[in-house]
Amino acid sequence: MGPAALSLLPMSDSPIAGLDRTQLLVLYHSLVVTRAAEERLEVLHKQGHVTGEVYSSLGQEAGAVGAAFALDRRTDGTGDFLAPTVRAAGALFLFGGELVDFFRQYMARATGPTGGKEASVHWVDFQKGIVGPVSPLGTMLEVMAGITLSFKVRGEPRVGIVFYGDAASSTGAWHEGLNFSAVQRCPLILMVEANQWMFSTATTMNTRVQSFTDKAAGYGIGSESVDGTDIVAVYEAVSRAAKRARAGEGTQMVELSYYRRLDYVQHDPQESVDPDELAMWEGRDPISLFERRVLEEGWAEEPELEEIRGRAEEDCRLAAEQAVSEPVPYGPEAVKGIYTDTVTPHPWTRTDEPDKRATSELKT
Amino acid sequence: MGPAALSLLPMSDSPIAGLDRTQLLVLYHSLVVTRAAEERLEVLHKQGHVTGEVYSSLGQEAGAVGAAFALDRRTDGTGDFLAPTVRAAGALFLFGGELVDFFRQYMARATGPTGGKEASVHWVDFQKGIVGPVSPLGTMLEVMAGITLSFKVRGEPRVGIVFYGDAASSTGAWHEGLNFSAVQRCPLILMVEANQWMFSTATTMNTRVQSFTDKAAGYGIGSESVDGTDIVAVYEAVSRAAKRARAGEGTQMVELSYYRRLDYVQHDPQESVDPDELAMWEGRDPISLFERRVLEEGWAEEPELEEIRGRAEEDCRLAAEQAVSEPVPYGPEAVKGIYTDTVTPHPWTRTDEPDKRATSELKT
Amino acid sequence: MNRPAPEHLKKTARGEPVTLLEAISEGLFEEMVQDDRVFLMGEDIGVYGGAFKVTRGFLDYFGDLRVIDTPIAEGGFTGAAAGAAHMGLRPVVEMQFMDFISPAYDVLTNYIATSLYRGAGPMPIVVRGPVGGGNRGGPFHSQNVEMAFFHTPGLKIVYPSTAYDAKGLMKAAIRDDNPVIFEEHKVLYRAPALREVLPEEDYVVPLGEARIVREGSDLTLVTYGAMVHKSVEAAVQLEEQDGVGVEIIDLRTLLPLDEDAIVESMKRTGRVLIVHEDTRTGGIAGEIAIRLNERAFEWLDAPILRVTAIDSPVPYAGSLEDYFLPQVEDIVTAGRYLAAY
Amino acid sequence: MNRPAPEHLKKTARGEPVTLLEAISEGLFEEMVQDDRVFLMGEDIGVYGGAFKVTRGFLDYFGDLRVIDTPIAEGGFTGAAAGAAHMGLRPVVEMQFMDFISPAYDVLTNYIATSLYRGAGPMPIVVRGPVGGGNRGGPFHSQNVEMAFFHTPGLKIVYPSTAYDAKGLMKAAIRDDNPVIFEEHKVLYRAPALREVLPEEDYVVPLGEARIVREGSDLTLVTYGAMVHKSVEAAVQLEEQDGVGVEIIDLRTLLPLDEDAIVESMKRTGRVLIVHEDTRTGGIAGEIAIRLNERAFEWLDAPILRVTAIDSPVPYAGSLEDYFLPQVEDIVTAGRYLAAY
Ligand SMILES: Cc1ncc(C[n+]2csc(CCOP(=O)(O)OP(=O)(O)O)c2C)c(N)n1
Ligand SMILES: Cc1ncc(C[n+]2csc(CCOP(=O)(O)OP(=O)(O)O)c2C)c(N)n1
Ligand SMILES: [Mg+2]
Ligand SMILES: [Mg+2]
Repeated sequence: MGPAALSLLPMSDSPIAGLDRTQLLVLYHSLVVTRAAEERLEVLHKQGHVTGEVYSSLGQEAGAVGAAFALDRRTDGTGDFLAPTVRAAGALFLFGGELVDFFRQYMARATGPTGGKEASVHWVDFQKGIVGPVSPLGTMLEVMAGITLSFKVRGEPRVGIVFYGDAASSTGAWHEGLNFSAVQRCPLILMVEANQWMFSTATTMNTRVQSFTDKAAGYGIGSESVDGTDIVAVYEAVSRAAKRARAGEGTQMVELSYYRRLDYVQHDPQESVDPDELAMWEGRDPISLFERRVLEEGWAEEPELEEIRGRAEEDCRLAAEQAVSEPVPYGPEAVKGIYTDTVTPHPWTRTDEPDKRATSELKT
Repeated sequence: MGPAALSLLPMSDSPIAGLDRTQLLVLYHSLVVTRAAEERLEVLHKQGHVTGEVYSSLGQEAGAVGAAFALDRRTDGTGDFLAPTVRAAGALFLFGGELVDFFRQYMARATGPTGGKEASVHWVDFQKGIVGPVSPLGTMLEVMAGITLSFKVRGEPRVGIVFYGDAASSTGAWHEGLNFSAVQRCPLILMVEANQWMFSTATTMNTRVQSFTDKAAGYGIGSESVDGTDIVAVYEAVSRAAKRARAGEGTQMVELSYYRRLDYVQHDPQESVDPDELAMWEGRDPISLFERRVLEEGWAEEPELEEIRGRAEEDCRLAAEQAVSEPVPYGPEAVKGIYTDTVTPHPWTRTDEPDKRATSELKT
Repeated sequence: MNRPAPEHLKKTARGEPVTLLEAISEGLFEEMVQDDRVFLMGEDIGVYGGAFKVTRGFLDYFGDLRVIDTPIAEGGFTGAAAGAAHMGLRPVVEMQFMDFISPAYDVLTNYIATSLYRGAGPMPIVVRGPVGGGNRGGPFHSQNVEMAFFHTPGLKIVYPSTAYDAKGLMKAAIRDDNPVIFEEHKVLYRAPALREVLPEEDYVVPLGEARIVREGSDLTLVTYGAMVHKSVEAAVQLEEQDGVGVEIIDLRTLLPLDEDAIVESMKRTGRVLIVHEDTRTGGIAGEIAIRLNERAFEWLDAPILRVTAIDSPVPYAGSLEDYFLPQVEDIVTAGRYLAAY
Repeated sequence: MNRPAPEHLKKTARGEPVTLLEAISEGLFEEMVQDDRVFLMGEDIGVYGGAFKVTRGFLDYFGDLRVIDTPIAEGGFTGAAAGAAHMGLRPVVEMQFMDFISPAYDVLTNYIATSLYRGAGPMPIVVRGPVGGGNRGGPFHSQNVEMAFFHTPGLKIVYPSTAYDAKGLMKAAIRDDNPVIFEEHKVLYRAPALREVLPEEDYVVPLGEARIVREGSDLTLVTYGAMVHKSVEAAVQLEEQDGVGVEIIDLRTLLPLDEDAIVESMKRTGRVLIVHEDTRTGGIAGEIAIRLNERAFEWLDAPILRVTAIDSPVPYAGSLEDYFLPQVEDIVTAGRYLAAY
């Protein structure tokens, strides 16, 4: 997925955050591929291909991408670990999550990583360091505390990163997981996606703090708040947090301050949103902002970015097409994978024979 | 229980925290009655009268007593509300909890407020504003949030106070209850009994904060930390917190900074305690400190305090004696009070008749 | 509070049919109008009207002291409901999806269910929300939660299958002094076939009483919730194709269980099939089976059998979920087998 | 790790008898020595050795990376166990009292039990702790928790009744790749009558296999945990006073249930009594009853009956608790009734 063809232009000599041109273009690519994938998802949804709801990270892409880019991503099971949310698909892609798997998941394809048993970004690939979440909010903080506890116990210089929305902070699991992690000094970074919304209600109905860094103090952990629309700032903040965590300074929090521009699920009506506020945030679109900077500072020229965008869209189109063409799972697969050893029986009524167990040995 | 006979001495003219002599002597009485009751409990335990464990608030009495004294205690169901812990028996007594009920509870007497169904300070008297806790830690913050929510909803100028040990702060229930209360601006005061111990482990295994006021900021609530061995300071701090809560400023936290001088249950061996530290805290015994101040400032003279102590001990002895003499519940009471309407059947096997339901109408 | 009710909550008053969802909304609304101790808490129930819009319009009508948008803290606000109930209020708590009741498992089983027993008084709380599969919701938006609570003395559990019952049971649940878990099946919420005209006057459906959905003399089929409708379909097939008369009992209240209704029917038919959408092992079928053993073993002419979901999480893909859930054909197969036994 | 084991954990090595508690300690200790992926988490398990001292001496021996004193956060550290299990560790988590597993209900049922199904891999976790009544612990220190989890596919549940089984089942549970809830009855922990000399060599008691405690041809009594011993007492009385031969099955593992063992015995006796300490409605007796209906109805000569605790919270007073709990006389009464049926 890396923009290999783009290494033609000369590098600028004032690097942004120490990143070279290739890296900056990877960032750009990751941003646009995220947006393209989610737009493609919306199309698939309208076409009736998607099984359930679809979610969008419109306006939040820089948070996920910038954060993931700051970590040590590997595919051999020895790198950093990521627990994304539905609004951190960009991080998932950077960690090696395949576009086609993304679409397969939303369309419950047999070929997807969960074989249709689970949805959306809820999938796992430990080789790549991906730990998809479950729906109950907060749980992944507990789980990632345990994953990073294992890094600590084994003395490995790895870190974990877990994303959660701002409203998820009100759950007991969030608190227990974060506090456990803090006390055990687990090398875990919590990204608070402070997008100012819960589902339909403002996050102010969930918490009285203005900044989640006010919560960090209560756990005795390091924290900083960053403009979540500025991918470079996010990258730098998470780099710092990762450095601290890797150095044994324990759990860290980075607050991504931004705004949820679409509703909770993409196609919900946006009833309670102030149009002016929304317009303000549209003006701070993370992709446009980064684009402008890259162009202004001479890291790339518009046709080149255009090409990256075109390619991202094409990749998404192709991946979606492939996923669409693939089969849904075969019903009886439903009984598989409940225990590692014990076999779950198929319902006897499906065989259209009488219950073998009830009749095979009728008393004589 | 008030020290009626003590109004003979002239009042000093430099009041402590605005309290008059009678009030100061009520405070003193409450402190010593708490200690006497717990010492009596220990005797009962050694004599084999107590059903389960006994708990002590030795060294923490001033926290419970000073806090409760700052509130509006009534017996007609219109006053402030208290959810104590086992280490806040002093508050329970001030709210009108009877000594004899305290002993009945620990000895599972039929005559006690729960009729032997529950233990220790786990009892309820809504007229007096007493809401005894359940064992799972944290729950009472949720419950008291709801109780004080009702005060807010009805526009009543009442507050609630809930005690919890420092280690209980790591539970999800603590977080969810406190955050709910904070967001809803419930008139609730959380007393953190920061006695530096969990059960056998130091509270530092439960949290990385030095002061729980660091946590308060994460809930956007008012807070202060107070020397929990100084009853006057506690009284003043809780008075301020109650005033804020009553004025609509929402949830408040008061941290009682002190030390658990006995082990988790009174008769546990104190393995992990530093003797020097313990000695230091013994030197800061809240009763001795208050005694000294009352004497030095001329509020009372030693024989008078002696009399109060004697009386407290005698009251405890008599109450314990009464409770000891009373019956334990009749076994079949066990099936009562599970639903308000549905009756739980007695086990058919107890009647030594065959199961009526299985046989009374044998198919013919 | 003399303002007119919002238009969408006056269908019954206008003599129009309502869906099961609308029946629940009306039930809630009427109880709130009649008794100002009743109030609502839950996530997104105010401005938004709840994930399924059950409380649409309530915030405007009753204000934010009686329709409280809570933080995401199922344990916290359920515990707060307990506190409010202590003070004489009658909270109705919405779980956005009933799957998310699990963080409230502690406070429900340990605090709320034991309150009366501990001498802390009655707990007039309703915890309600959408349950059930068939909607492609996946493992965390499709669960049935009855068996998480069926083993907890002190709780009641209600699970309506019709609009009439849903409204009447909701009113009964709110008026009950015991804590009630109220399960609302998502697939039934707006099912057109369930639309019916409800009585204009106030009525309740008492808790603890099952309903005979249809009579039959060959087989007693005990079920509840969405499975009532699949069972009726199966019964029609069995009658038409096999001449088997299936008596269907809709439990309506799962706890306390209407043992008498089941025993009486079973004494007439001698055969019992239990159908539940919930997973198999540890499902309610077991309790029914042993109660029948205890009370009417002599009348049993065939084994007590069950048709249920598979013992697994609820899968997301439609193909898997359909295989996972009990289907009409399963009920027919089992019914046929029992009738021939 | 070649240091000698602490003296109190070498009783079996010395050929001395051990209590059920000591058997568990030895099992844990040996597994930790043999497999350095095994580690412990829980409240006060380190310095203090746990509320019941099951892990006394472990912290000194294994260090604080393998014996972790946790904050009071049952959900948090159980969830952390899941994360550690993802990374190949094998956590054993102690609940100080099993009653306090309820804050972990969410993560256990939704995350841990579904992990394999969701494609997130196996979950080799043991959650263990003291359960059961008879100790005057009151409503929150006396619960049996099996039925909170029996309905959750993906979990296993173990409940030993003897020192031999406790050690062998603990080792099997730790080696199992599925999450196991391991219940340890407080009254059995140090019961002198349960002290026994265990084999010196390594052994496991496989999960999912019941044990015939005693044979008998008139009645099959299915039970587990502390009730095994009350049942044996009752069986002796029934044999001596009534000449009734009671076959006792100790389930040992509740989930998965050893259906075959029950069915086979029942086919010989034709009569089944289930005895469980846990409360009645929704207890395991129901599931056993319906499985027997499904598999061996024709062999039933009498109703399947049960002796259980009352449907209530566990009361504190001894007099109430004794009435609440199933007693030997209850088992005798029910056994006598069934034998005469
Ligand atoms: C324990 C729990 N309760 C309720 C829900 C339902 N729910 C899913 S997302 C959501 C809102 C989340 O808001 P936030 O955490 O801010 O994330 P955002 O959607 O803004 O990214 C809710 C209430 C849930 N998933 N888990
Ligand atoms: C949820 C829960 N887990 C575990 C326990 C067992 N437990 C009872 S008290 C206690 C220690 C409490 O420490 P702290 O809150 O500091 O109170 P203290 O005893 O110091 O007053 C523990 C672990 C419990 N009651 N509830
Ligand atoms: Mg948000
Ligand atoms: Mg403490």
